[in-house]
Amino acid sequence: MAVTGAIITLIGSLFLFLGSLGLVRMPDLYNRMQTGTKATTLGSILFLSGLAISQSEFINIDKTIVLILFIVFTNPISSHALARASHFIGIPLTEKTTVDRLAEDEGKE
Amino acid sequence: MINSLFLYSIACILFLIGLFGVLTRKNVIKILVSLSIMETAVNLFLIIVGYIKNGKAPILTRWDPHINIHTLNFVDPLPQALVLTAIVIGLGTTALALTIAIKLYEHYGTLDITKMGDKK
Amino acid sequence: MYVIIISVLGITMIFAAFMAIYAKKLITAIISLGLIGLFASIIFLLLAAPDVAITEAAIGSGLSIAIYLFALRHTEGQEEK
Amino acid sequence: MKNTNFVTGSFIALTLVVILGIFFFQALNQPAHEGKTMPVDNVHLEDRVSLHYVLKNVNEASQYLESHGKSYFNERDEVPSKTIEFGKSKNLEEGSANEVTSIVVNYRGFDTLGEVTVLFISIIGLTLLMRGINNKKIREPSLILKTGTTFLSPLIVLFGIYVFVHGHLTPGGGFPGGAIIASGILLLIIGLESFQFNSVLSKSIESLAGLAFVGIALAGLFVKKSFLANFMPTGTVGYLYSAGMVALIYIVVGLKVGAELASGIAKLKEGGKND
Repeated sequence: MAVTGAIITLIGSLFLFLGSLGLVRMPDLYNRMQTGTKATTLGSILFLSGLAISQSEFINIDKTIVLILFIVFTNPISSHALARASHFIGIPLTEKTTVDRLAEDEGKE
Repeated sequence: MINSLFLYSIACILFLIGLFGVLTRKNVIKILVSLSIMETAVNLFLIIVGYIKNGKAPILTRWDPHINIHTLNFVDPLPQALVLTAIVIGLGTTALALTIAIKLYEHYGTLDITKMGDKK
Repeated sequence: MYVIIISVLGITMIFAAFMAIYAKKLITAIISLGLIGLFASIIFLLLAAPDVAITEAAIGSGLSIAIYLFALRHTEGQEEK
Repeated sequence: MKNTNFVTGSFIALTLVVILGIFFFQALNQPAHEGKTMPVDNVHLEDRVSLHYVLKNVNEASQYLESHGKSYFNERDEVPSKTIEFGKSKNLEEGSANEVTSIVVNYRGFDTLGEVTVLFISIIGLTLLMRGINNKKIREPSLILKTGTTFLSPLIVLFGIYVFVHGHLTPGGGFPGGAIIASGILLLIIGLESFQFNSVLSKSIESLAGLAFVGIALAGLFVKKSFLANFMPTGTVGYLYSAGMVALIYIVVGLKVGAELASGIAKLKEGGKND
């Protein structure tokens, strides 16, 4: 039980490390935000569930499930709002970008 | 293990930075930001005063059913109770001060305190 | 372990305070203030004060920043010169 | 000319701040009165409030000290002790497992009444001063944000209610719960364009909660001959129905703080309408 939890926690921390690596490596704000959200969401979920498995006598499983659900719902919405706001105040995209749907939508209206 | 002088130093340096900001900045909102920094520093100082080495949070829990009071190591709850209310009051007073700043902007057309006396 | 975490957080708080005072844009100063509040709440948690940590996390990094931003919107984002 | 003024002013301010800092660090390094040093490493455990609290006989301990002519206990073994057990001890002076709650609401309940009043007055001043300032439009939020807001903000408000209902058992209480409720309503205000903040409802919740606080305090005056006295049975430590009046007052404080902060934020965002 403890070993399983430790392995899951280790995989979660690997995801968190990859997310923080992406913050340094990615070319512009939108790509950085994407790594910082996707990898971090998965990493936090694995981290929490690993903790709940290995420390099962101290940590309530129900509360962990509620926490995971809350992270799954809030994290993408907040990063979406941030990315949209930063697009509207004119933060530039990287030069490799080929398509920009949000600008097309705004142009139509 | 925590060096206490270091903990106190963080709070004191934050307080001094906030004081310097209040004395030198000209924008009203900058002055309010500096005041908020001072407020956080004072709260931090009060919490550090109540802390003891390897202390636990002052809440009785079900995982120590036989509390041996001679080994129990709670931190002091009194500063925590004071700070708990001080933070909420701080938000209320900050909101009031920001409203006064908005009113000043409506009246003078600027947020710079050195230019406020020029117009009437 | 706590020593390392608290020292990193404290030094970051001091740098953020300098940034809040010397920033050219007001919005940078306000976001630095939010950083100070968030890190202060983590330090409160490590100093065994969970009640204060919850309050500071909700107010110092959430509501306080919101009221500053609303006030900034009413004053049309006057920059410091 | 102006630039030199500014440089001189900041130089004077820097000198003042440095002198004050030297005083601070000198005060931190020197031992305080009675040989008690200030820092964390060397604390007299007997001086702490929590020791008296854990023994659950704050009044008896002070009477014991007075009868023996002392100011504080020299040895921990001298303290007249009553061992308490979570979930078993009954009819203590206080029934709440969270010490901070019992200090905020019971031992220093009068302070809390005053602080709630300060918050009330500052929000009244905000409402008065915001009169005549117009609302400014923000960009319409996207569909994802609207859907997420309608789904998430009731959950946040529910969590705030959980925090202040369980204030005497777990970390939290009326003040953090009220702040969490206000942040849930903040999410509604900025995430849903069609949301209209109901100021009449918030005012009535706030006033009724304030009246209930004073009413509970007056009930203590009539039953136990003391303002804000705990007049209800305290029950067993660690159960939801325990701590008597403490839980009731924290629920009232949570509602009041939540309504006040939410109305202040809504006023700051929307500006005062001429009502």
